Amino acid sequence: MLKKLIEKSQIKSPWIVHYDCGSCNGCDIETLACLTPLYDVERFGVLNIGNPKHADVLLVTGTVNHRNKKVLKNIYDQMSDPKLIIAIGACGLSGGIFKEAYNVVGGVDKVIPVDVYVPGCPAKPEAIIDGVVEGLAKLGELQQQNKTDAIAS
Amino acid sequence: MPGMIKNVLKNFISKSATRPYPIEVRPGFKDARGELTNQMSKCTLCTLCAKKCPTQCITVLRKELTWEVDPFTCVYCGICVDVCPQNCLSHSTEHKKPARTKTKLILKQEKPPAPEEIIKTDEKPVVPEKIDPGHDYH
Amino acid sequence: MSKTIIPFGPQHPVLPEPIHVSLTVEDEIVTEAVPAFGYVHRGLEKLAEKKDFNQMIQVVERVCGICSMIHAMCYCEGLETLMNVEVPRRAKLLRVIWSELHRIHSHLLWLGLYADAFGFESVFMQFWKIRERIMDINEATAGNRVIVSVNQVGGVRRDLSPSQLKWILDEITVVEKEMKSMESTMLNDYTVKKRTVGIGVLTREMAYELGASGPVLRASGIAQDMRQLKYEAFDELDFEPVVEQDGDCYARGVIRFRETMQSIDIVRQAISRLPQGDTFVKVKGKPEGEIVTRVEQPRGECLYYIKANKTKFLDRLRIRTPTFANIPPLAAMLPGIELADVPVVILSIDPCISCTER
Amino acid sequence: MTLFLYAIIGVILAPFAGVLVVGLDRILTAKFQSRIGPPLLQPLYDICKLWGKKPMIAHRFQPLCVYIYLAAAMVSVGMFFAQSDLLLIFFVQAVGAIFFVIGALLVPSPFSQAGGNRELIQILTYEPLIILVLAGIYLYTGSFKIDAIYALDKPLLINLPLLFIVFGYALTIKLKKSPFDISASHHAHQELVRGVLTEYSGKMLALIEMAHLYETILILGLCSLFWTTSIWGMALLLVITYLLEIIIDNICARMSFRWMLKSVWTTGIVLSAINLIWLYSGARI
Amino acid sequence: MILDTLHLTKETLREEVEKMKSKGYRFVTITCLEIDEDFVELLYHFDKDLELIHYRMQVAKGTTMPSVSTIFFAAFLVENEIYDQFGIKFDDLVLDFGGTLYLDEDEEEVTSTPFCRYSVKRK
Amino acid sequence: MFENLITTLTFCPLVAALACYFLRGERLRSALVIVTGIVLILSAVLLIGSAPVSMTPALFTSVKFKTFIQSADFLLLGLILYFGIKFKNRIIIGLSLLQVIILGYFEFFMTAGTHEAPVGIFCDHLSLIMVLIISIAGSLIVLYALPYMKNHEKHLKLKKSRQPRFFALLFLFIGAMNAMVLVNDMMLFYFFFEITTLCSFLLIGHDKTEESKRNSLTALWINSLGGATLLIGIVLIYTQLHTLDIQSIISQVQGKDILLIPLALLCIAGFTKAAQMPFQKWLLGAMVAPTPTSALLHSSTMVKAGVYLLIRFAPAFAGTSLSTLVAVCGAFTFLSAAALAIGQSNGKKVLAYSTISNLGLIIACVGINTHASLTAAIILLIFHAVSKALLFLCMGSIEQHIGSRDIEDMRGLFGEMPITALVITLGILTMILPPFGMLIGKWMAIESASGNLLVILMLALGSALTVVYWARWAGILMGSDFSGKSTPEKMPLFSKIPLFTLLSSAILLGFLTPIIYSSMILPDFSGLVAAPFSIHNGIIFNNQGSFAVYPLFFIAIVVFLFALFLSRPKKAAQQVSPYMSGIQGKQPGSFVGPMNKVTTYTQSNYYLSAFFGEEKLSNLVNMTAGILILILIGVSF
Ligand code: SF4
Ligand code: SF4
Ligand code: SF4
Ligand code: SF4
Ligand code: SF4
Ligand code: SF4
Ligand code: SF4
Ligand code: SF4
Repeated sequence: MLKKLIEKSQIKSPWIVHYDCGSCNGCDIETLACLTPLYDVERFGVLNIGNPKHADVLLVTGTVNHRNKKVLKNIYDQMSDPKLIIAIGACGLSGGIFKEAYNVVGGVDKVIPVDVYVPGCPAKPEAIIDGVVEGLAKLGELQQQNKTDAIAS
Repeated sequence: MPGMIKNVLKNFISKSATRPYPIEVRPGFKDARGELTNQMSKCTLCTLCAKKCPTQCITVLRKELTWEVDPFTCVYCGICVDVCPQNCLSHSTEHKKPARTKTKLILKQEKPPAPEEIIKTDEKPVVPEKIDPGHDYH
Repeated sequence: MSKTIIPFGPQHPVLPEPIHVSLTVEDEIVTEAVPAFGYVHRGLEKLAEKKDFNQMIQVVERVCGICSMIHAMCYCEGLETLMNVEVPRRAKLLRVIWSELHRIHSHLLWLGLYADAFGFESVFMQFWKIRERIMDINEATAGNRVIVSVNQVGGVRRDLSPSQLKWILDEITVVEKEMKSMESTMLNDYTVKKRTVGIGVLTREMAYELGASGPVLRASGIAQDMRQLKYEAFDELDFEPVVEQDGDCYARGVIRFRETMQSIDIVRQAISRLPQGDTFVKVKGKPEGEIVTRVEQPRGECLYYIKANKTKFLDRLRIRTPTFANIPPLAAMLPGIELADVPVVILSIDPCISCTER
Repeated sequence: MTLFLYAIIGVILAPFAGVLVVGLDRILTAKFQSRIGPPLLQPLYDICKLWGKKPMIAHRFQPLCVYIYLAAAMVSVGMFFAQSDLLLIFFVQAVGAIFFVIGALLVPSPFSQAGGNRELIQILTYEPLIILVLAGIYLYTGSFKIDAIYALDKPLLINLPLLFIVFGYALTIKLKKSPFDISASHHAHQELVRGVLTEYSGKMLALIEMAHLYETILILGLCSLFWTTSIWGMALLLVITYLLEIIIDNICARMSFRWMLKSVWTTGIVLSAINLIWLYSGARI
Repeated sequence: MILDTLHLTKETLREEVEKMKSKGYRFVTITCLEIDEDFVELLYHFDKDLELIHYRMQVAKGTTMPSVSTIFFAAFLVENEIYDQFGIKFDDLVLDFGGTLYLDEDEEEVTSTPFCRYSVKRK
Repeated sequence: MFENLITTLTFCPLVAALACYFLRGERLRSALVIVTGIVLILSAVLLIGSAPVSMTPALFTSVKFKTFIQSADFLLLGLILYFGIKFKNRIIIGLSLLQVIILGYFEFFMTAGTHEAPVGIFCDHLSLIMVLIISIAGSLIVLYALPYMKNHEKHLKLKKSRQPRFFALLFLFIGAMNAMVLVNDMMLFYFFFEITTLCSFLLIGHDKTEESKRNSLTALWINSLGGATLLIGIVLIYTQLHTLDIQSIISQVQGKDILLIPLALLCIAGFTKAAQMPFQKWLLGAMVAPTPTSALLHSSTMVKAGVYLLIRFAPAFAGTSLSTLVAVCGAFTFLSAAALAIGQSNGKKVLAYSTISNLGLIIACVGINTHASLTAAIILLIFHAVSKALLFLCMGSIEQHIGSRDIEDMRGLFGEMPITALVITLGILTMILPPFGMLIGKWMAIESASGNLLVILMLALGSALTVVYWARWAGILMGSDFSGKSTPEKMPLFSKIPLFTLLSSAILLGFLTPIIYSSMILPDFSGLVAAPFSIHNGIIFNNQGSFAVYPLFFIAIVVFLFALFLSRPKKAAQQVSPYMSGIQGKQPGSFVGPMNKVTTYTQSNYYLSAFFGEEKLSNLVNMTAGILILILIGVSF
């Protein structure tokens, strides 16, 4: 019973931490806009918690560069499982328009595994919401899979 | 503080401004630069779009008769749409949906259009007028 | 002895952007603040060697997503001068409209973040709610909420239809009304004043010498605004720089609040003067020579240095953004304030690190 | 024995009541900000979710501190329902508050340390006020026991109006609401990240949230003592007080701890002194 | 179109900048551009009442320049940036990031002067 | 039996003192110290069976004894005068001369053999409690001093050991204290009072540094002031009542307003000894002395002499305005010392201020002067002595180990000295948390003070301040290296025994509070209509409220064990380094700062010097306290 409740809660209470790798602010502000009245992601239990130790979902915007890749890795390491990584915007997915710049490593997936890619430049708040929803769906599927795995073994 | 009380109470009694997004989807603006598509029947594979694209996310392979775009690198700037001599590129008014893996959109051309056809198509592709920009969405 | 070192950033909830400040505090009073950069540096000036000057428009738009349009405008203006292109009047006024809309949304965004810096969440929500109207205008008129991408060398890529213009007028009237309802909170609220008045004071002399720009400079009593250079269509628009005297965070807040109202007015003026005509001219050839162009962005003066060599790639593109100029004043303001005021002071220069580091 | 039973029932029901109160709080806050807000049971989901996270510990003794914090909060709620001595309840609750701080101070993290220090200053700010309120209750009823309050035939509020305001200060601090969300804010966007809470994660954070629910109930329980003569009066008082708290939360900026210490102490002490002198003088309504 | 510029040398730099300061000008920024394999050009921009004055000087790559950040504090950021990007070092910087303003010196990272086509090693 | 015990308790230390001074073998001295300590503890415990008793030993009635005391009195004053002259301190010279004159006049002209000999020894439960505290805590501290002083002298690199003098003084002091709380003759009381003054002077100056010399002189003049006021008070009382018998003075004085002035003077004498504001300076200065001195003289025992004096005479001024003012003065000291403690990062100073503060609380209780508040005072007296002695000893060990007294340097002490860190943390918790004894006392104090606006205001503020400076200290002690690992700690046996005995008594005695109350405190209140508190099932209660000692202890133990069990190190739990805004260095707890420099975690507590800074606040406090003292004298006229 408790386990079921916990699993349900994991889907209903995604706390996010947002890290701006090297975004031009476009995706950044759109991510912030998700929290504001018109989009109000708190409807899904989302809280912008700001601290990787408390967060379940890491939203990354912008390109990864040589300095912030360590920061990104650190943040990732400080989040406890289960966690979701959502890369936002063309920059976060592949480096976008900056992918040829000398200090750009590329997308977020060059450094940490990414669960959901949200395209756009910038990604619209709607797209970011879609991304979070998609991530939660993935989490749900994983839970399901774990269960069947457990039964099988 | 009193100034804010008025705002806060007004918010409290009026309907909240939230657009309940995934439940109720607002139609996109007419000119919104959403997902990029190509009407392949018109495309001549001239590669102009690929040349002008600032992110080099379009690849045109004339031998294989394919036109592909990487929607996860595209910045939806609309340059390709502007430059395409065939007007076969267009943005949908909806944003490209998030995905768990990055995949390219590869479109294959059945047969190259005949040269005379190319000359005929000089009007813009018809995009359904979804919304009137004068409408207030709040 | 009683010293605490606080690593402030790059991942820190009050910082919308990654910058790091090592704060040494004693009893929460900052005694030393050393900034560190490089967390968003991409090296995009260098991209001018890989992308042609037209494609660079898309790049400079992404120096910062908040005033992307103004970056591109500044860049295009420079190239147009180099290439001796006379931009149609309508295009100039359209540029003004879009750029002032950018200023409005940028200031609204800032007012919200600023309120959040001193923990006034509902004000944050309120301003961002108001801001969405401008975002809708952007999307409806230019196709994207943030990176509007309307500039091209020789004019603008989009036109505004009469019905759109009417809609814009209606919308900004609503914005104006809603701004007015926030006026007493932002300008007179006891708690807001307690958190901002006398905090992070930059005297007139300091502001001038440290090279502050934009609202930071004007809040210290210096009436300097690049729009006085009368670029684009500003030669025919009524415009007076907004000035405050106190040089503290409160003054900077007031400046931006009043500038928002002013921009609404400028948009109205521009719409009323909008002539019929083309929105762009066809541009042939390649640029050559060097030029410095300056425009006023929401955060202050932005300077572009362009050197072209008659190829499609620019020789050198250098962008000096307003935040780049406002970082030294910030570094001078931090020591001596309380830790709780650090976010307020940092936000008060409206830092835009992505443009600082490019 | 019945008292003991009350205590047990109280301890079991309190977190559920707390979930509803906090959930409602979040919805109302959202309403005030023109948003829709989370589901009512969101605090429950949050706690369960945190409980299911993989454990991560920043310091070996932190869990100990958290368990003691929770236990102290539970015991104080139990004692409240058992109608025990108010001062003692307050002391027991303070045990939790202190261990909460100690837990934060254990970890060599500047944020949690600074948060811990700020939390201490908050304790420093509200403790005297609560003691003064309790002294006022004593002066009026002649006892520190809760049952003495229930024995009254007039609500406390009538003779302790200023002390109720003073209690409001303590309430706001305890509920971590603006302008006093100084040591740890429920919303991020604070210079100390999450302040005292920064280094707690997963299960530990879940337990702290639980303890916070208990504390919320305790502090609302204390609030309810100001109107004990009728259940409706009590309910009305609670609703109005809490609604006011939410509104204040939404119309105030966060203040600095120096301002808090100075202004709350001065106004708090002046208000309570006036009310206490009134009580000493023997004048009663 | 070429900018109107005043000439400057490494030796006269500080003196000239002091003069500008006393005339009430303020420092705007420095622009550095690569000329060829061996030289870069430094442009010092000053402003007074919306009017810009530019100073131009050519220096050899790898030169150490006197810093003007002691005269105009605001210059420290751009001087550090130029060291990162072009390898021109500035003496007596008020806040010297030592070439790590944007770039790290970790082995895998950019240690050369990324803004020079003919890059030199930063010292 | 009783007489033997009394003799042992007073003379045995005296003999030991002499022996220590003259025996120069270290082993021998250690053995002597241990034996004396055990004897003292045993006799004090045995004394429980005999009290209460009042009697006059044969010795006291002899003329020789009287002459001896007289001459010893003058000798003492002469010594003080000598030190005054030697160090050219005018105040000390003046005060000692004043005392010589008054004493001379009193002995040779006023009394000159006329008055009847008072009952010599009076040992009620209060005296018994004092004897127990002095003998047990005192002996433990002396035992602790054995390894401590050895180390101390090693650090100082002394050529010639000065330990004989040190231990001699300690024992002399213990003997004098024991005698002081047992005698019933005011002049004898005065005599022993002065011995403690002199002892403390010598002990503070023990290390012979400039600072210690200066501070010892401060202690001497302030305590001489106390001696002088005490003497004047005695003389004034005598002129009215013609007796020196303390018990009869108390019973005669009750309700007579004329005698308020001498009582006020006694109170001031008590204030100086208890280092109440504005006389706190000497106690703070005393912290330069080796830790056992500070522990013995200035926290758990000597300062209690002042408090004892006040509690003893409390019934004499019950219900007067003097009493109220004593309460206000005490409460003020409680508040201001606590505020000053917040601004301190010097651990010993924090301890000193906390001592002053707690004594203020006790004195506030005395001033409130109801049976309930006196109960509170005595309970606080007991538990403060135990916990404070413990804290001081721990502090000493820490200081010797890390070479600093600064709280900030004790960050992560657990990693280096796990046992000491644990003990001192528990010690701190016994000071501030229920259900331990101090909190029971505080609870009683606040409940009984609620009737006095000014006092309750100050108590409320002070008690919050107290929590702050203790809690933050406790917090950083247990922090350690990130893994929470620690290196095992070696501790000499004679450091361990006192530490653990004190710790377990601090906890156990708290549990036994109901019993202590009913068997040791209640009997002293004779002729009561109703007892201040009743006890039922280990719950202390009265009409006002209740403190469930046993249940709370039970819950505390269960919770603690359960929490300990739940929080046992688990393998599954991942150790993570602290949050550093995303830019951790390789070393946990460090971050990569500007210029790529790795900055390690640096943190300090808030001392809020703007509010609680010593320089700023001290003047204000001293002035206010001075005015309060003047008012106190004023209302007594
Ligand atoms: S293409 Fe899109 S993602 Fe890439 S840099 Fe440009 S805006 Fe960013
Ligand atoms: S994707 Fe586009 S909008 Fe988003 S950060 Fe990159 S450039 Fe900016
Ligand atoms: S269609 Fe035009 S642009 Fe395309 S390849 Fe042919 S000539 Fe070139
Ligand atoms: S951007 Fe790429 S595709 Fe376009 S012209 Fe340049 S190289 Fe060719
Ligand atoms: S929209 Fe822009 S980025 Fe996307 S494919 Fe077209 S030109 Fe390239
Ligand atoms: S420019 Fe148009 S026609 Fe040419 S390849 Fe691109 S889509 Fe096809
Ligand atoms: S200053 Fe910042 S916000 Fe403004 S244009 Fe530059 S980058 Fe964008
Ligand atoms: S500081 Fe710059 S990036 Fe951050 S929100 Fe403001 S404009 Fe955007």
